Amino acid sequence: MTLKIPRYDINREPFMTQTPDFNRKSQLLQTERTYKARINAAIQLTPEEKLFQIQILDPKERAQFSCLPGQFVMVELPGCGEIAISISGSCSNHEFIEICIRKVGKVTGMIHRLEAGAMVGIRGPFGTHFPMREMNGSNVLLIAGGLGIVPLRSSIYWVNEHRPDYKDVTILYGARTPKLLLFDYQYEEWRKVFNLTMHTIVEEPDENWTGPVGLITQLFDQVPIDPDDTFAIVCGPPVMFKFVCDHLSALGLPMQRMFVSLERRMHCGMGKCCRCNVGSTFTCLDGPVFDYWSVMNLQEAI
Amino acid sequence: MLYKTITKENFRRMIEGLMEDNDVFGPKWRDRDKNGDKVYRFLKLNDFDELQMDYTRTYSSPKNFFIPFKETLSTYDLAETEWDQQIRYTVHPRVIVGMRACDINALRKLDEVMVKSAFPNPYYFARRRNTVIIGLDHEPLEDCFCRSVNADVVFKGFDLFLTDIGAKYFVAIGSDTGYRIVDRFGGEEVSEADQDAFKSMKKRIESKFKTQVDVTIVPELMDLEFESEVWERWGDKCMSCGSCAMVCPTCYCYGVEEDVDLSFTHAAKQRFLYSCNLIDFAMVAGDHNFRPEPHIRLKYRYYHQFRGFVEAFNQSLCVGCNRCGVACLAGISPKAVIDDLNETEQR
Amino acid sequence: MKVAVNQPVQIEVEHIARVEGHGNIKIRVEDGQLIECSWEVVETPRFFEKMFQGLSIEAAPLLAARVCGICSISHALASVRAIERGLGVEIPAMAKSVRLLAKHAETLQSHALHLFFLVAPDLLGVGSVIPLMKTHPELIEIATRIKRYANEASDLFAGRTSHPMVFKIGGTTQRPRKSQLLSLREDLAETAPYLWDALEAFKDINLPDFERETEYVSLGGNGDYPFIGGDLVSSDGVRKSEDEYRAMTNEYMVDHSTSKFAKLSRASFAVGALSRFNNNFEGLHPIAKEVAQELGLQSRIDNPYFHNLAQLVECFHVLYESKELIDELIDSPDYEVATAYEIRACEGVSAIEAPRGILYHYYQINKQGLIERADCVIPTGQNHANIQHDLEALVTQMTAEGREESEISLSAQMLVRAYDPCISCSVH
Amino acid sequence: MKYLGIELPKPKVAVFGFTGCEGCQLQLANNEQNLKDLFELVEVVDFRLISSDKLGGYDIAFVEGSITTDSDVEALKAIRAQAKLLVATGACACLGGVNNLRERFPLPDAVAEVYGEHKIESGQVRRVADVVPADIELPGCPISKLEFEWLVRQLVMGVEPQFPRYPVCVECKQRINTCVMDMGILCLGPITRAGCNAVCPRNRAGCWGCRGPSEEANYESLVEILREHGFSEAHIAERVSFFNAFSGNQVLPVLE
Ligand SMILES: Cc1cc2nc3c(=O)[nH]c(=O)nc-3n(C[C@H](O)[C@H](O)[C@H](O)COP(=O)(O)OP(=O)(O)OC[C@H]3O[C@@H](n4cnc5c(N)ncnc54)[C@H](O)[C@@H]3O)c2cc1C
Ligand code: SF4
Ligand code: SF4
Ligand code: SF4
Repeated sequence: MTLKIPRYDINREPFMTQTPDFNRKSQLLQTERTYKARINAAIQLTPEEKLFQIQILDPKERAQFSCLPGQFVMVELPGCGEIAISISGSCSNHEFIEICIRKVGKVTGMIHRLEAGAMVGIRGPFGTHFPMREMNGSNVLLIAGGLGIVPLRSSIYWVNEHRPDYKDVTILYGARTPKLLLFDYQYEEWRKVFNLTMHTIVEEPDENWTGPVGLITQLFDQVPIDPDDTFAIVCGPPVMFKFVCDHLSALGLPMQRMFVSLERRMHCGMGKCCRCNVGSTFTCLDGPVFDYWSVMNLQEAI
Repeated sequence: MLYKTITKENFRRMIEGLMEDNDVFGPKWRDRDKNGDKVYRFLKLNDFDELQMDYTRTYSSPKNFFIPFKETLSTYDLAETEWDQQIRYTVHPRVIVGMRACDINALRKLDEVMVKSAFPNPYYFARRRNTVIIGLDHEPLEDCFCRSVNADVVFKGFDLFLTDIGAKYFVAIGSDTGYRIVDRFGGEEVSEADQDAFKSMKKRIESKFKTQVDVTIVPELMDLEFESEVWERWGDKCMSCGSCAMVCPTCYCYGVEEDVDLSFTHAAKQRFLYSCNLIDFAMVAGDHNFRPEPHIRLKYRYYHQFRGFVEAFNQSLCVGCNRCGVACLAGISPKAVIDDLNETEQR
Repeated sequence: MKVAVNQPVQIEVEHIARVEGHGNIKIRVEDGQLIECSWEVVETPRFFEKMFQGLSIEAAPLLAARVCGICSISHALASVRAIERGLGVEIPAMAKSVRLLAKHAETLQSHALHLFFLVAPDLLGVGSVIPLMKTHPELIEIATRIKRYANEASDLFAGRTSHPMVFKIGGTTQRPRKSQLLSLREDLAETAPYLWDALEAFKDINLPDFERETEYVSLGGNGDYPFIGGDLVSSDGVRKSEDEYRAMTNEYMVDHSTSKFAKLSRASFAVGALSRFNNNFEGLHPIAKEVAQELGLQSRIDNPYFHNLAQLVECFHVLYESKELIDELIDSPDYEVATAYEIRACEGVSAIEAPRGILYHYYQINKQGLIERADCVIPTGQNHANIQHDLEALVTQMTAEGREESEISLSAQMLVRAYDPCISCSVH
Repeated sequence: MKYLGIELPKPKVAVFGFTGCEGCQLQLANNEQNLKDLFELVEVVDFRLISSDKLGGYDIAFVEGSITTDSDVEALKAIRAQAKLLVATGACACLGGVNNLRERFPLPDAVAEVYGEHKIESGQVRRVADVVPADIELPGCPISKLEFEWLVRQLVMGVEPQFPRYPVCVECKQRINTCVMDMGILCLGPITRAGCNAVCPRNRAGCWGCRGPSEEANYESLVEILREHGFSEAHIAERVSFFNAFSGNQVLPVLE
C-alpha cells in the first residue's frame, strides 16, 4: 500500500506568469525577476560618480513601474551582483529612471564601465518615500551633504512638478570641495525655473570658489526657519544628519517633521536577508526614509 | 482538530508506504561523540529501521529543508550584451518524520516572515507546501527550555503529530493530507484508555522540564541593558564563528552572491545562509562596519530574537531547543546569557 | 639528417619543463667525444627529515603528504604505515581497502597527468598541452575523463586530490557511504571506455630506439602486483624485507645535486612503473595483461622510454582492480574504520609503490609519541643515477649516429621526462 | 571577450614555483574540464610544470612556495618587477607553510641531519610578502581549484577579490557535519579563514589552519576552549604552528 503525495507546483499559479509588480505585496510573486533596462545615457559627473538614465525595455513593464521620491531600486548586473540604488530622477517621468552611482566596489565599479546601450536589471521600487503630500501647504527645507543630493534630487523634481502646493522651498547643499558638488549644471534651473532658494557650501574651497566655506550647519544663518510650518528632508552621511537634525530640533522643529534616509548593507530589499535589520526595523521595508523620531529610537541607527 | 491513534506496526507500514513513492527524511544517527553518545541528523531514509524514533535532538535543525544553506535564486544565460533569466521553484513532495514541537513552532515563526509578510518568499513557500511534516513528541532533555518561550506544544504547522503512548501513537491530524495518510494506513478512533494514556504521557513530559529561562522582562532588558557589560563578557568569548545561527531552527539571515562561470556564458544568483555574528554582516563599502565588534554582533543576535521579533510578532524568535548552546564551543547559551542579564539587572 | 661527426654539441637545459621540480641537463660533445653529460638537481631542500623531529605521530602523515603535491597520498600512506608498523598496529580490513583504493586513484591520476599533459606534447611536437586543446580535442577529452574519475576517487577515499587527511594511525577517519560508492562505481564504468580510447591513441606511438640493460627495483609480489608494503626485490635477484630498506638503497651524495643518489648491485638502478612491470608482470590484472600484449610488451623491457607504456598498462590494472575493490566494499558489512593503539617508543619502516617507484619512510618514535628521527627515500632520488647513466649512453649512441644537436636535446629531455621525475620530492 | 557589453582584457599569466611541493601548481592543472575555458580567459606564457614554452611578458604572476635561498630572493624580485599583479599562491607562499617547521632548528643542524658534511645552499624560510609585496594571497594547502577559478574570474573582470572573512565553522555547519571537537578531535576551524568548504572536518579530521587566520580571529578564546577540552599545551602548540598561520599570536611557546 502506498500513498503518493501530489506535488503542488507553484510555477503554475497564475501570478507566476504575470510580470511582477513590486507594489503588489500581498501576493507571492517572482521576487527575483528583474526588469531589463537599457542605459540611454551615462554621464560622468565627477571621477567617482556617474549618472545613468535608464529605460525599462518592455513597454508594459515600463508602464507598471511607478515610484515616489526617496524609494530605491535594486540594480543588477547578472553574474556580478545586485545593489541598492536610490532613484534620483523625476518620479513622474515614466519613460526614464535616473540613478547616480558612486564607484566604491565590485558592482558599482563594473556598472561604471557600462556605456550607453548596455543593459542592467532592476527590481523595485522598494522602501518608504519622503511624505511629499503631507508637506503640502508648508515650507520645505531640503538639506543634503555629499552624495545625499542623489535621493534628494527626486524630491526637488517633485516639488517643481507640484510647486503651487508648497510655500518656500530651500535647498542647502554642502560638499567637501567645489568639484564634488553634484548636478551643478542644474542649479540655475532649480533657482530660476523651479523657483527654489539654493545655498551651497564647501569645506575646502578652490581658487574659483566664491561662496561660503565651512560645514553645512553654517548655512542656517542665511535661511529663516519657521519651526511651526516647516518640513525638512535631510540626506547625507550619518554624522551630518545628526548635527543638522539636532540643530533643527533646537530651533523647535518637531522630530516627526524631519526625514532622513538611512543606509545599511542590503542584499534583498524585501525584508528577508536581515542585513539591514535593527531589532524589528528593516531599513529596506520600514525605511530607508524615517522620521527623525524613529531614528532616535532605533538602537545603533547612526 | 481531529485525533486518531495508530499502532506501531501500522506506523511502520505507513512510513514504508510513504517511502515507496516519496522522499522520506527522518532522524538517523551519523556519528558518536567522545562520550559514545549518538549524534543524529535528519537524512533521507532508505529503510524504516534507519529511523530513530527514540532520538534525542539533531545537532543541526531541520530548517535547511526549507531554507537551504545555499540555494540558487535565478540563473542566467549571458549573451554579449543581453541575458535571459530563469527562475524555477521546483520542489518534489517529501515527508519529514520526527520533527519536534519546537522545530515545527520554528517553522511557524519563519512562516510569519517568509509567507505572511510583505514580499512573501516563493522559494520557501514552495518547499513548505510540498513538505509533509509528521511531528513527534518527546521527553525534554536536560537543557531544553522550549517551555519558557512557549514553544513546547504545537497545534498547527504539521500534517500529523505523534505522541508515543506505549504500543500506539496518539496522532493529532493537522491537514487533509495528514488525514488521508492516517486513514490509509489503519488509523483508529481514540478510545477512553488512549486518552488517559495520552494525558499521563503529557503530564510526564511536563514534569520533566529542568531548565527554565526567565524571559519575563527580557525584551525590556534588551533596551535597558543595551550598554551592559554582560555583552562584553560574553562577546570576549565569542569567536564570531556563526555556528549558533547555522544550527538554529529560526535564524534566517542570508547573503546573496552572484557569479559567472569560466566561459562567461552562464551566471547564477545564489543565496546562502549567513549569521549576524560574522564579521562582515553589516559591513558596507569602504569597510565601514556598523557592528565592528564581536560583542556588538552577539548582542544583536539576541536583540533580534528576544526584542525585535517580539515587537513585530508578539513572540520571541527563539524556540528554546538550545542547539546554539550545544554547538557553541565557547559555552554561550541563551540560558547563560539571559540569566546573566537578569542578574545584572537585579544588582 | 646526418651531420659531420666532429661538429661540437653543446646542450644546456635549465629547469627542464613538464617535470615536477627543478633540474638541469648539461651535455658537451667535442670532436665526437662526450666531454660532459650531467643531470643536475638544483631544487632547494626543505629538510623534511629535520622538520619531522619533535612532531607528534599524529602530525607525521600530514607533514609527509607535503613532500610532494602529486604523490601526496603515497607519502601519507608510507608515513602512517611506518608508524603503525612501529607500534604494531594491525588496521581493519575496511581501512585496508580504502587505502588501496586511494592509492590506485593517485596512480591513475598521476599516470594520466604524465601521459597526456607531460609526454603527449613531445610526441605531437608541441610545447605543452595548451595547443592540443584546439588540435587534439579528443585526446583532451580522454585525459579529462580519466583524471576526473581519478580525482573523484581521491576525494572519496583520501579526502581530496592532494594532501589527504583521512589516513589516521590505526586506519581511516571514516567509511565511504554506500551511496557515494555506488555513484563512484557508475563513474568508473563510464570512464573505462575512455581508457581503452587512450590505448588506441598510444598504441602506435614511436618511442626512440634505445636500450640499456638495467637493474629494476620494486616491491615483490607473490603472484600479485603490490603497491602497499611487502618484500623488496630487484631484477638482479636481491630480495629483502622492508626493514632492510637501507641495504636496498645505499644512498650517497654527489656534487651537482641537492638530491641524494642510490645504488644496489651495480652503479645504478631504476624504480617506477617499468620496474614494477618487469618484476611483477605475472601479478597484473588479467585485463592489464591483455593490454600489455596488445602493446607488444613482454615481461622484460630495457628501453627507459617504455616507462610511459608501462604506466598505461598500470592504468588498466588500477582501474579494474578498483572496480573489484569498490564492489567488495559496497557489500561489506564492516564498519570498523580504525584500531585503537597505544603509544610506545619504537621504530618503523614502510615501503609504498608511489607512481614513480618505491618509496620508503622510516621513523624513530619516543615514548611520548614524538618523532625523534625520520628518513624518507624518494623514488626519483633512486632514479637519478640511472637517469644520468641512461643519458650518457643515449648521447654517446646519438653522437655516434651523427644526430643533430636539437634532436639530441629533445631526446635527452624526453628521456628525463619518461622517468616522470619528481624532483622537489627527491630533494625534500 | 565581452561580458554584458564590457570588454574583458585577456591577461598574460605566468606560474612560478619556489620551495614547496608543487601541489598548488598541480591544482591549477586539475579540473581539466574547465581548462579550455580558462585558457580562453587568460594567456599562459610561462608554466614550467606543464609547458616548455616560455614567452615572457606577463601581467599576472602566480607564485607558489616559500622563499629560502638568495637566488630565490633575486628571482622573486625580478618577477615582482615584471608582474603587474603578484598572487602568492598557497600556504607556503602566504604563510611560510610547513616549511616553517624547519625554523625550529638552526639551519646548520638541519643541513647536518640530512646531508652530513655535504655543503648545501639554503636560508631562512620566508613568505612571499616578507620579500616583496604580494597583491593577493590565495590561501590553502593546497589551494582550492574552485577558488582559483573564481579568483581568475575576478581578476579578468578587474575587481578586487574578496575572500571569506569568516571562519571555517560556517562552512562546516553548512555541510551539517558533526563538530569534530565533540568527537574529541582538535580543530582550528573557529579561527581559520573559510573557503575550503571545511574539507577536513567534513572528513572527520580537525582543521589545521592551512588557510591562515580568519579576520579578527579570537585566538585567545579558542586556546582557552582547547585547554578546557583537555588538549595539552604541546598538542595545541603543534597545531597552531604547523602551517605557521598564527605566529602573530605569541600566547603559546614554540614547540620543541
Ligand atoms: C537604500 C540605499 C540607497 C542607496 N543609494 C545609492 C545611490 O543612489 N548611489 C550610490 O552610489 N550608492 C547608493 N547606495 C549604496 C550602494 O548600495 C553601495 O555603494 C553598493 O552596494 C556598493 O556595492 P559594491 O558591490 O560596489 O561594493 P562592495 O564593497 O564590493 O560591496 C559588496 C556588497 O556589499 C554590500 N554593500 C556594500 N556597501 C553597501 C552600502 N553602502 N549599502 C548597502 N549595501 C552595501 C552590497 O550587498 C554589495 O553587493 C545605497 C544604499 C542603500 C542601502
Ligand atoms: S556565540 Fe558561540 S557559536 Fe555563536 S558565533 Fe559566538 S562562538 Fe560561535
Ligand atoms: S568541526 Fe571544527 S570547523 Fe567544524 S564546527 Fe567544529 S570547530 Fe568548527
Ligand atoms: S579545514 Fe583547515 S586545514 Fe583543512 S583545508 Fe580547510 S583551512 Fe585547511
